[in-house]
Amino acid sequence: MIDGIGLQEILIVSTIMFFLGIYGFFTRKNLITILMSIELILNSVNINFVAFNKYLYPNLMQGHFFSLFVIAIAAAEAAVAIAIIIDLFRNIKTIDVEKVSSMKN
Amino acid sequence: MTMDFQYTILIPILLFFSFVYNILWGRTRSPKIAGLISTTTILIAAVLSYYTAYQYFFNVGLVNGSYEKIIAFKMVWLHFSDTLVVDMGILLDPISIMMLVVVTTISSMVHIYSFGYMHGDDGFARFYAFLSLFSFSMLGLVVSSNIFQMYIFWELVGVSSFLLIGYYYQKPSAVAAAKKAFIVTRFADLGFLVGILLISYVTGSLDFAVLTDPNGPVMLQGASLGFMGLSVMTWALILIFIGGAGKSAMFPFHIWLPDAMEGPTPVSALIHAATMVVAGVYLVARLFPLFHIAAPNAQYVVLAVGGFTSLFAAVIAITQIDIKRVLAFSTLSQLGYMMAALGASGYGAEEGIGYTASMWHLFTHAMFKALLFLGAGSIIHAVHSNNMTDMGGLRKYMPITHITFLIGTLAIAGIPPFAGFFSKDEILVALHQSSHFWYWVEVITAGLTAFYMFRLYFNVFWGENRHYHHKPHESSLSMTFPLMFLAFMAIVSGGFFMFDFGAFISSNLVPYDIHIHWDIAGLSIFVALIGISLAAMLYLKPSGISTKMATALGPVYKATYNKFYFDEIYLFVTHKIIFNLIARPSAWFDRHVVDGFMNMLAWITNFVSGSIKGLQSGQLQHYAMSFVSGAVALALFFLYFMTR
Amino acid sequence: MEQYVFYILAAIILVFSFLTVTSRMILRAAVYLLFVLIATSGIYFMLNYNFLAAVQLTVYAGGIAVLIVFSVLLTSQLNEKMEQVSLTKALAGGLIAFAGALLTILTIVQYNFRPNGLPELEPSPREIGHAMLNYGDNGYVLPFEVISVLLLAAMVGAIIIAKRPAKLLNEDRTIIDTSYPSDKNAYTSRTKAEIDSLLK
Amino acid sequence: MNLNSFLLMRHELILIAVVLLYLASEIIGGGKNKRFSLNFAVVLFLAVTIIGFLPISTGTMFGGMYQTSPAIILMKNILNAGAFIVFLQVVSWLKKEENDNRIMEFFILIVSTLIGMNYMISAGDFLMFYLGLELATIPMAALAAYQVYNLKSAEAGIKLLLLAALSSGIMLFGISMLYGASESLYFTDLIRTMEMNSMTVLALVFIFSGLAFKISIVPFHFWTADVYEGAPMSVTSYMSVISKASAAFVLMSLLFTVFAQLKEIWTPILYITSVLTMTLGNLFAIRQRNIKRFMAFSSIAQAGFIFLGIISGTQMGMSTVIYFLAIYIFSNLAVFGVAGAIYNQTGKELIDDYAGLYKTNPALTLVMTFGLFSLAGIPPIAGFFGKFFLFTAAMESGFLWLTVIAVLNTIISLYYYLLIVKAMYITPNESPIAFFRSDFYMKMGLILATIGILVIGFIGGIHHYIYNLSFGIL
Repeated sequence: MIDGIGLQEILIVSTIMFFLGIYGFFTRKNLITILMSIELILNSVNINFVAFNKYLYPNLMQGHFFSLFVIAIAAAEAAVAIAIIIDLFRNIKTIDVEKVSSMKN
Repeated sequence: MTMDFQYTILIPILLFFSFVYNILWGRTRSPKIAGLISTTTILIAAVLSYYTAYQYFFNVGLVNGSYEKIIAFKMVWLHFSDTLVVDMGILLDPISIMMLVVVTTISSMVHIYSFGYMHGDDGFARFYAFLSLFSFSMLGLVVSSNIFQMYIFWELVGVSSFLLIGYYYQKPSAVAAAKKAFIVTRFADLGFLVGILLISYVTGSLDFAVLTDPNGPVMLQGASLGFMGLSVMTWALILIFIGGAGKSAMFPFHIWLPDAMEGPTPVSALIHAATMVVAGVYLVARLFPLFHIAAPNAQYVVLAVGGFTSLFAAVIAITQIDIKRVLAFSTLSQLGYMMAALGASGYGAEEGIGYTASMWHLFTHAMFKALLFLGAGSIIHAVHSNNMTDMGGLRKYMPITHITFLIGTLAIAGIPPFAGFFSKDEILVALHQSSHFWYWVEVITAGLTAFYMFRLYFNVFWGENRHYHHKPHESSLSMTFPLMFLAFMAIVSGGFFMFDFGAFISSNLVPYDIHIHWDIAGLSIFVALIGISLAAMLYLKPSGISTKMATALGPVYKATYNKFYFDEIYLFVTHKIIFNLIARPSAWFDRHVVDGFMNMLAWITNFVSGSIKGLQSGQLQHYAMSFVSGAVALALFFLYFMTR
Repeated sequence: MEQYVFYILAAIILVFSFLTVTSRMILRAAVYLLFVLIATSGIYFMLNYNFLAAVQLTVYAGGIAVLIVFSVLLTSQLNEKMEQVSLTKALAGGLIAFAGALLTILTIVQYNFRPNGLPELEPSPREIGHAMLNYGDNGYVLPFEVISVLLLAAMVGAIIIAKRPAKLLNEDRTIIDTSYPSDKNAYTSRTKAEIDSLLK
Repeated sequence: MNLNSFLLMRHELILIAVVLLYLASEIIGGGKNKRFSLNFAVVLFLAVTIIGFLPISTGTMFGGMYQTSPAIILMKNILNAGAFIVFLQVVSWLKKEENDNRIMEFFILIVSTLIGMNYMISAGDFLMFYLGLELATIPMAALAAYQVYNLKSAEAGIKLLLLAALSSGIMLFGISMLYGASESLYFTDLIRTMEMNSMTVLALVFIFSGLAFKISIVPFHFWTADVYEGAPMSVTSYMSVISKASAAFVLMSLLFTVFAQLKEIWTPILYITSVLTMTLGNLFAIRQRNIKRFMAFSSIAQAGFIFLGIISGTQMGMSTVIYFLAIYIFSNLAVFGVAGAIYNQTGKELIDDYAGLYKTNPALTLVMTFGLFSLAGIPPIAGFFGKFFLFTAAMESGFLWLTVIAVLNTIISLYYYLLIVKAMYITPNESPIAFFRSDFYMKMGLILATIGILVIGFIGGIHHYIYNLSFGIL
């Protein structure tokens, strides 16, 4: 627990961060920056888990471990995503998300 | 006394094996063998059916004054829930046995006939395989012990009909017709399906034995639940009737039947005249107690749709020149009669005369309409054309076809002592009892029927002589034998043996006597004769033959010919008014509005589909926005509107 | 004292998160992200989850952020600014995100969380290691195994994408098509034809 | 914990062993011998599928993190069988020169996703559930991007990966709220402590949208068409059946266990999304020219039907969902098998290209027709029975209007399925796809799918068998 800081304050920070990430996902032009937005989203979820664990149910470490695994998955996701992005870049010389739209309707 | 009827399972099974054999190995053997196998199996099935009928009606006979419903075979098939179980079984009762006889008889004749008609065709084995499949499904349908089993066979019948209509798959029109038949009946079948769902929902059973028990609890269930002013049971039955209307080509689902004439003619005789199209009538008859007791409103719908279809189709038939299409519309009209009779019938031995009449007409109609179609096939085979305008004077070349066709025509026109007279008379009696409006509609239809059928007859066999490329000749024995047999049936299945259907088939399984009502019969004969004379005047060309014909037809023709001095007025009335003002517009309406409606539905769907394509923009971020806003909207809705 | 540290960390997180998703210089955005991740690990430290904070620093800040920076270097001109976001997109996206945030925050603020009040389990490396290899209640050996499969699969996946087909190995630059996607038909048909010729 | 109880996890363990064997064979053989690799992969997987059907006991392990029940095992076996058919159908494509040197990787990835799905189905807590879900998703994105020489493939991969990451991010947020509101992540605890309040409703909505994404429920479905179109044919086929079926199953069991207390919330959610999904899926399907895209929307529409069974909330409804999924898998595999065979042979994947196919390749046409008819729900093919049971289930629970809407939608769907049938049989074509012979594996794949379609419906016992499996849910 952090002295003088309630659970809700941490949660508000993480929620804002989460939706900033979502906003970034909506608006960024570049696939890599979209990937960054996803990292923000996952990071905020981690804060949620950790805070709940610490403030509400400190006798077990469920939230703590969940965050640990989310970090590992974020790494795996980022690796594959960057592989695909680079492949895309090699093929079409751009990673502008709006141009990656050859399939529609 | 109980009899063991288990052997009846063989009737459909045999045909199924014949189908499997022909579809797998038929092509590799000589086509003759394929045909022989199919024909043999259907003949065995026919013999078994006759034996069953004999056993059922004469050996088992009446128990406590009525016929029993016998479950000859039964196995559990599907479990819907712990209580609702669907069987696969065989139900024997008077109407299912009658249908067994009808289907196997007509099917045997068609099998034999096809030997000649389809001779030399590439797909001979395929054709017989499909015929076997069709007979199998149709027999499975008529013996179904529950409505779900019936639905499955119902659809199988639809599939085999699809295959047979589209048999000439090289012909685009044939394939289009097959597709149309398939879609339209599927459309109607969805109604059937929802009806079944509702029935199972309301009654918790799908068994015919339970559903049609007039004293059972089912009759009262669903009456309390209402929906838009009608009870749920009424809705269920109306929806089921929509399914029946689709198969039996009632207005407005009739549009597929005339097009279905693209199939080979024996197929038209079997499927689109005698067996499959009566499935709808059979379905209503199967559920008759339910219609009559639990949902009178639904029964009135049956009457109205049947009555209207019979008139509507008869009017259109006047304008057709393709002989198969004339027969197709006449089939519609006759099916309308059967439906109307069911709609008008009461429940009970004497009151249920409409029920008996409908089944009787189904029986006789199967005989004479198959005869007419096979005759038409024989003609087409000889002339190589479907058009009346290409024919004329054929009586000299094809005597057997001519005589048998005449018998069929007289039977459908309702002239005694041919079969159609008796059954149609009973239908009119039933209508007279229940509704005068529909009675008069059907009387007029009877006149129209006589008119257009004789128009066809005169045009083909009399009229002016054409010059044919090949001299038409009588068909081979394999084709004429079925004609003769069916002509015989068309004579005797009515009243010749003085057996009456009431002794076998009645709405509550209790036999009773049918009398001919000469007051009503007299009127219908008179109307029919008017129709015939009119046809004779217009189409029997005055070339010496007409005088012979006039003497042959006797005083009625003379009277009409002499009394109506004003020929011109007469022609004006018929041609200008009936043709141009009623018949042609009806035909136009049929082709453009009813058909068009179906097309419009497709068009609207397409249009809507096209107008929303922008949603799928290919933009990753739009997808994400839709995703998140969907989630947020759901959350918002359920947090602030649902729970408060 | 701790309170103020937290506020500072929170401010860093929020400001740099905002900058990460708005900065038009891509490398800068990556660096801002790095700050956010480091500040988050600061919060973990404050909560006394030292192991997690360390993982956050090494895997997240050290691994993923660096990976991102490398990919940025590979794919972008560094002095180039990204295009301005179109106003409609920014508005629509902002609105949706704002609505979502508002909704969630309201729910969180109104909700009455109930701590179970049990004594805290010391999140020492020893405890963590014990839980990681425990197969009973609150043991994490199974997820640990699954994540190893996942990492293996991700590795294979990344390799398979990075690895050009044998025939294309030396000529991979030749199938680059700059007309994508404005001339869609051209790109599909031409590429196919080119690949066919390459494969022969 | 002894070895016996460890073997409860047999399905997953075998699959992991298979991955390792694939990897070993790749390392030892260097992937040089193409024929050996393919035969090895397929035969090994056949063994896996068969072993899966051997009797096995059920229970929970790892302190409740892992659980099996007869229904779960059945579902795993269905998935195995479906995956096996995909394997059979993929061989002829992998044989192509363009895939040299990367055959085993394909199998490794696809089996990894299968492991993920199995764990997801068997999960007893949200951590395992989430890991399973990701294991089923991340390699899938790599598979979608597998054809690196095809530009659409990379686009499909990145769209899938990023959107899946977003969806799992949102789902994770939901899971974290659930954790905050109910103390535990174990399902058994959650069932006990779950109560309806704003936090859990929010969590439900977020978790639901994450899974709805996998099942392609409107409005979470947009990725489907693009990814299906861009991914290689076999991957699309795998995604459309195995991925979707497992996610649907998991959604169902989650709703009935963890969220059972929130039934009055999720019932309307399912109602709304189901109607939207059926209708929009159908409307979009009509205008598609590409077979993969077409099947994407068709599978979206089918997903809407699955909800009918879930929403009914009865044992009948739930057993029918499994039944329907099995039929759906076989039907889709029949269609995709034929489309894949044609694509491998000619590179064509537009519906217009299929015109006149009946004249040149009647057998393929027939299989395709069966598949499409089954999807359209035309009796007596299996698909009809699936739909019929779903309708009955919904009807019996009183969802009259939903059933009516569903029936109306089957009419629309009938129309567009017949468009393809029409193209194959009727539409004249001067240069139809020439006759060709498929290889042994492809033939087996198509035959198995066809048998599935024709047999599952007619053998009434199958549905009853599923019905009688104890769910541990009701």
